[in-house]
Amino acid sequence: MNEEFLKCRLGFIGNSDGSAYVSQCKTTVAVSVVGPFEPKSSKCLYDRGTVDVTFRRKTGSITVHDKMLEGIMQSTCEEALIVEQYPRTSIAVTVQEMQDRGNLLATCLNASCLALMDSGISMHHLFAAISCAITDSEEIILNPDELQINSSVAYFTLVFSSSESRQLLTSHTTGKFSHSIYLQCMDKCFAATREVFSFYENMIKKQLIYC
Amino acid sequence: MPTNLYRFQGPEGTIPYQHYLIDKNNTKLTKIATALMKNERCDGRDISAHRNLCIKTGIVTQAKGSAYVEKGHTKLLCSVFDPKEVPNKVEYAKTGELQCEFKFATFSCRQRRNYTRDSEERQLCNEFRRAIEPAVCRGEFANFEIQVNVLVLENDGSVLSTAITAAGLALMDGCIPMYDMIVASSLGIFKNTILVDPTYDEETLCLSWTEDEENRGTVMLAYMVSLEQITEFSQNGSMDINMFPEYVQLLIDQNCKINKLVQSAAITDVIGHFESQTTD
Amino acid sequence: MENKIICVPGQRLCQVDATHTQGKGTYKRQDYIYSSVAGIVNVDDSNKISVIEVLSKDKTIVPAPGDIVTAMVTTINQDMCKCLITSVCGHELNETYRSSLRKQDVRTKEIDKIDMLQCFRPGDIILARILPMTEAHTFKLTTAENELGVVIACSEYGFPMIPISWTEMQCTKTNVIETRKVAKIVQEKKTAENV
Amino acid sequence: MSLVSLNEGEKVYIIHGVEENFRCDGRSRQDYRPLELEMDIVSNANGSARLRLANSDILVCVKVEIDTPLPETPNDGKIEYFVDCSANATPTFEGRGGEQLAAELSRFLSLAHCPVFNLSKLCIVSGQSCWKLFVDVLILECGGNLFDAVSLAAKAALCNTSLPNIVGTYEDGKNIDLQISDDPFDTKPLDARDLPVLVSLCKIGNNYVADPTIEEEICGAGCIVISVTPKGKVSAVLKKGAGSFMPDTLNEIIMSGSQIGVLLNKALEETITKDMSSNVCKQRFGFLK
Amino acid sequence: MLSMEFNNVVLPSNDVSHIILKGDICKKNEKIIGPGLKIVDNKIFVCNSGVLKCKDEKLFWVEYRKKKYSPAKDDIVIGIVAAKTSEMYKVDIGASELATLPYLAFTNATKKNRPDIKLGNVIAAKIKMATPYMESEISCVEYANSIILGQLENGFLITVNLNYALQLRKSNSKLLYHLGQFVPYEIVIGANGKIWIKSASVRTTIAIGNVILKAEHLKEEDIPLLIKNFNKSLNV
Amino acid sequence: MNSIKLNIQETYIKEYLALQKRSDGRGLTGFRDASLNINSIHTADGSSVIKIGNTAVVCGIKAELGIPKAESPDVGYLLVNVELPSLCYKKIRPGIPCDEAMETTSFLNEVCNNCKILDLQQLCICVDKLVWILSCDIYCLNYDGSVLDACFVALLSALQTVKLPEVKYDKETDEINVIEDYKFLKLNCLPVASTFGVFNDKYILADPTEEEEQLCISKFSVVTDGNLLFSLHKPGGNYIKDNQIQNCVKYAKIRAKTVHELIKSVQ
Repeated sequence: MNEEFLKCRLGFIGNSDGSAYVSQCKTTVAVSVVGPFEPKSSKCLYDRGTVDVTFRRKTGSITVHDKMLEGIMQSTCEEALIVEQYPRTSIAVTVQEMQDRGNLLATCLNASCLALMDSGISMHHLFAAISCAITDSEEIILNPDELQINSSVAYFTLVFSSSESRQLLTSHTTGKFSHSIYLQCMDKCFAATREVFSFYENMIKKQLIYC
Repeated sequence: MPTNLYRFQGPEGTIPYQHYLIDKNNTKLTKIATALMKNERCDGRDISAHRNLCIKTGIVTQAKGSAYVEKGHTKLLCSVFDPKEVPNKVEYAKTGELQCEFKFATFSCRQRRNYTRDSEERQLCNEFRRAIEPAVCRGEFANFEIQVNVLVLENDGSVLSTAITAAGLALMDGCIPMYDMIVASSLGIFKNTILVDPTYDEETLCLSWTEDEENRGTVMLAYMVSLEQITEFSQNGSMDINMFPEYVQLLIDQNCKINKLVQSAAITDVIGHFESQTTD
Repeated sequence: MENKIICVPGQRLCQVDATHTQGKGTYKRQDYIYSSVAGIVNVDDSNKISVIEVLSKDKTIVPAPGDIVTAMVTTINQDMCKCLITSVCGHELNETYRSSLRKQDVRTKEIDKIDMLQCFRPGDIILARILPMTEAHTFKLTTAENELGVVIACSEYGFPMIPISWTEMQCTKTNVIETRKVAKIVQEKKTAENV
Repeated sequence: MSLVSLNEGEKVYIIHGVEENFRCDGRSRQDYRPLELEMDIVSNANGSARLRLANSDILVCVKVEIDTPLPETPNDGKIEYFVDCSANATPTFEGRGGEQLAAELSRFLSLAHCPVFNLSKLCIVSGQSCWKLFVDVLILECGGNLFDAVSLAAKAALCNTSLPNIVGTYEDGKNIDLQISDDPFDTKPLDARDLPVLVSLCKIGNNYVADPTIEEEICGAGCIVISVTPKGKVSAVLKKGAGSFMPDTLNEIIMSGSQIGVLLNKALEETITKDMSSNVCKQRFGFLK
Repeated sequence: MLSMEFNNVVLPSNDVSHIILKGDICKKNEKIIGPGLKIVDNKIFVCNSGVLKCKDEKLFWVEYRKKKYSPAKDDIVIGIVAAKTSEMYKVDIGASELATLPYLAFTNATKKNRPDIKLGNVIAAKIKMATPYMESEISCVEYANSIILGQLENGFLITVNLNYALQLRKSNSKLLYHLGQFVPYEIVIGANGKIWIKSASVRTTIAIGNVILKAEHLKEEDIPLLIKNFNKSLNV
Repeated sequence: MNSIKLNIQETYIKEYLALQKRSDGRGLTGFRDASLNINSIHTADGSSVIKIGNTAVVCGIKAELGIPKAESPDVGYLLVNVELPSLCYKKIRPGIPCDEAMETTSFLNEVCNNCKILDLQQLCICVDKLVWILSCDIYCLNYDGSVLDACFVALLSALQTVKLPEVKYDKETDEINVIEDYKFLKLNCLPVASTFGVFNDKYILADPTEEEEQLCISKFSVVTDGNLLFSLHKPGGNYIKDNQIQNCVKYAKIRAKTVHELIKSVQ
């Protein structure tokens, strides 16, 4: 994992409270965080804040499948935030796809995490998503490109938290696979997330120079 | 493929393969028609007999009350929920509202139905609501609404009357206060012959256009037996005015029969509940 | 079980007269009492007038003016607090109903000096009485009685508190004292009279 | 359905009036309010009619198109009803307010017409092409009793409709090309004299009234709409409102409704015939008069 | 994994108990935990990404970038009147909810002598009460030594990052001092990131606003150049 | 977390989980009994009703003819949609499908594609002209937890009952002929989903009821045919520990076998 692979700009959307522009390989997404703000009374919970993730395709319309991705992002983000600190409020996260060349879900999740960090909203933990593909010969490719995904027999997106112990937050898989190869992928992806977290740290360092 | 935000949808302009077996269907209808002229029905029933009624209450455990009713091949499920606040309401109302939804499952009819509500569902929903509204003590939950939902799993004729009977049972199962039990039944009239509880094919026959002056069509009546009140009456077809008293009387008699079945189901329910309570 | 009368909705139970009156699960129509739910007929003879009622497996109850309800405080501001009614007269509801409690209905004395934050906090469970309906369509509550007010509350740190006076509650873990409009716990006998 | 709201006193007044067989506007229980009908009012439609029943104002246009029949009914044409509640008619139709009423009206109109209207008259070539009629109903003003008014207007418009003549067919394998006559007057009238009209009877107190006004509709416990053909046959019955009926009352209402219906049909028939025959010297009023 | 010390970057879920407590658990009560840190089961965790700071071995907090203001008692804030009710104004101070400002919370205000502030007007106020349970309350009652609170008229309002606003409020801010050397102006910096500026002419006011916005991302040594350019633009 | 919810959770642990029991008498890893009924809906071309505990789901399949997609002219359509109508659960309002319905729909379609449940080529009648469109609609009748599991069983058993007639398509005349020679569909595999509720880092509940789902901090679904895995789905929520995953997979594989037997038993 290096700067070549993950690129990020923080706080580029002036009107939002936090934003991140992330490109991973060639897949690019923009995430903005607004809030906490006062929501409609129907969404208002007395003891915690609500998190609302909206996923937008560049074409504007989204499909049933995108709705599932949106759900995954929402519950992953919600779990990471200390929502109890923001009662009766809502936090809106908008994920805009700019270019999709594979690993979309992982990029979206990492970008959301960076945008949430930028917004200064209190978090329990950070999260990092890693995708990996398994070839016919049972080879594991981390962060595969579009071609490798299409020719793979299985393809996973795994999300781990930044806690020192191994905590799997989200798992999304496609294709057929055996249990043992899944465990191998978990090990590899978990190791890879540590690099993502150090990338996060570097981003914050850069950002704070001006502070 | 048209992108639909909510569901996976196929191409437009699909045709059910049964259309290419239309001749077979027509022969079947002709057969039923000729049999009916001899007062014989395709399922072996007497023309004045109901199909078997199978009642199960309380099967939707997540709802306040529910009833599953099977009448021949017609199968449907009705559930009711607790009174809740009417969204976006400003004024206070002295009577509660019934919020009804009448939905056919996509596979419930000969032709695949759409997900969105069509005009038939709307019409049935209106009639359905009007039929059960007089039976519910709406003053007891003023300013609130009770949701009554019907899902038709299979349509083999007399859907509306079966749905109303099911709603009566579901409301009772949910212990929603009611002035009376509500039951409904329907008739099909084909060439002056009166058919009790018509099937889908018989309904099609009764409503198909003919030149002659003979009576034909369908009649549906919802009735509160103890209070002797008709809550909903609808008719379609071409009928002589003088026949109406006969139809109405026949439907009332049928409703009394169904009411007995419904009542015994209700009583079994109550006994079952209180017995299980005493053994606890 | 054998000697009990089972009824279904719409069944005529008896005539209304000086000695018979309608109870729960029934309605009156043209001098007769009819059942409105399916259940077992029960005649309550404990008073001079026998009350005819029907015991059913479940009840359909909605809050009504005059009822004592349990509600949870959701939001507060200087003028009032918003609550969700969760049970009516001891009967737990499946649905919650919105209601509001205005500043002037918190207590009877020193209304000018009331600070809502000193009386309620979001998440508190209160006992309150429903006021008569006005044009507004949500329920208005009052706690202006000794027996009404906060019954269950958690302290700032999230631990349950117990009442120590009419205006104060103490955290069971941290011993922090917070102010509330506390409901006076009444004896069983007294509640029976109230209801 | 309307902004009109009555207090208890006003309701009692109306109910007592009905009991006396003397309604607020001086009618007896069975009387209709004055009707005005004008046909062929929209020149670019195949048939049209405008009807005023006291304050209710209805405009109906019929247009025809060539379509392919449904595979299950190769010999039948198609007819489609569409009701539009203009927001001008009553403020409650604003936005989506009129949608439910419009849907109910169009649905019931098609139900009432369907058993009587012979769709095979609209067939051109079996299984290949047929006429499709679009009956567009526009409610311009709502003054109560819309069902009756709409049905009268729709029947008049359909009677006024004429189908263009087909002068030739050109066959190429399985495709058929139809040649429609260029002459706009080379048409054949559509026979719609058998169509039913709707009669609404509103139950008020222990009596029932024909042609209820908005105020009477509010007082009523329920309303029965009966579709009656000129021959006195009933083609559809619908109940409106939340009330319930005793069996005898229901029978009585249906009986008297059918009698009113026959008379109404006759009156309409006469008006239509007069209108058609006096084609030459007919005085046109149009929308402004 | 991460070497954690003071003035180093920390991330949420980092356990910093060992650096703060230094193994001395009994002294826990002497330490004061500030924003960005939380205690769970006797351990101290980070909950915002930023730099861990410490003062006098007693106060600990995480310094992080933030744009959304969360009210804290006694902060001076600048707000815009958004609504009026029978007893109070509702003021937008950039927090998640509107703050309330009672009519009586003005110096010399009585029930009869109400302040006359219109919707959309800008006011400076002090946070009187901030709680997570309800809307925060602000007050314009002036105390001894306090700055002038109340309506701010004929000025210009800009919004900056919270951290930057805090930095400007430090009395040693060179930028504001240097600006004052060239042109006289009034400035009120709210803790909520809103800055109100007023000077003799609209032109200078806007110019000052722009300089302040531009200076956010500049290093200390570049500021003289910026001021120079500012002076030029004024004299055109 | 909500103090009331926390309270209920604690009581639940004390009263049941600590004794390795659940409120309905099951063990922690016990699944509810399932009953299956097929071909009960005569208007559908294939149908099944499954009850797992109180959760009831019905699946009906309608076969229609249509034109294939231009980019894949030789495959038919398999469209799976899950409906959670307002009648099955009080928290669902009538109107457009709720988020959960869409998420379940999307997940089902994804797994069907992953494991190639059906060779879509067998649905082709004439390349680029005519294919079968199988619309599988799954209606939940009673929402009492683990609806996803029920949807899978309903879909599989309904697909197995579908019989398609032979269709002849004449390219010259565009004429379609249906010959009443019905044939069953060929299924490639039988994926079975097992949902687990992660109660906390100590307890995992197999096949949670609605009440238990409310108490759990996250859900975890394993789709397997008893041998290979088709999906390990965890849509966010609180974390799951490694050994918990392993246990879930183990129980899911056993569950898959019993479900296979159930499906076999009704045919």
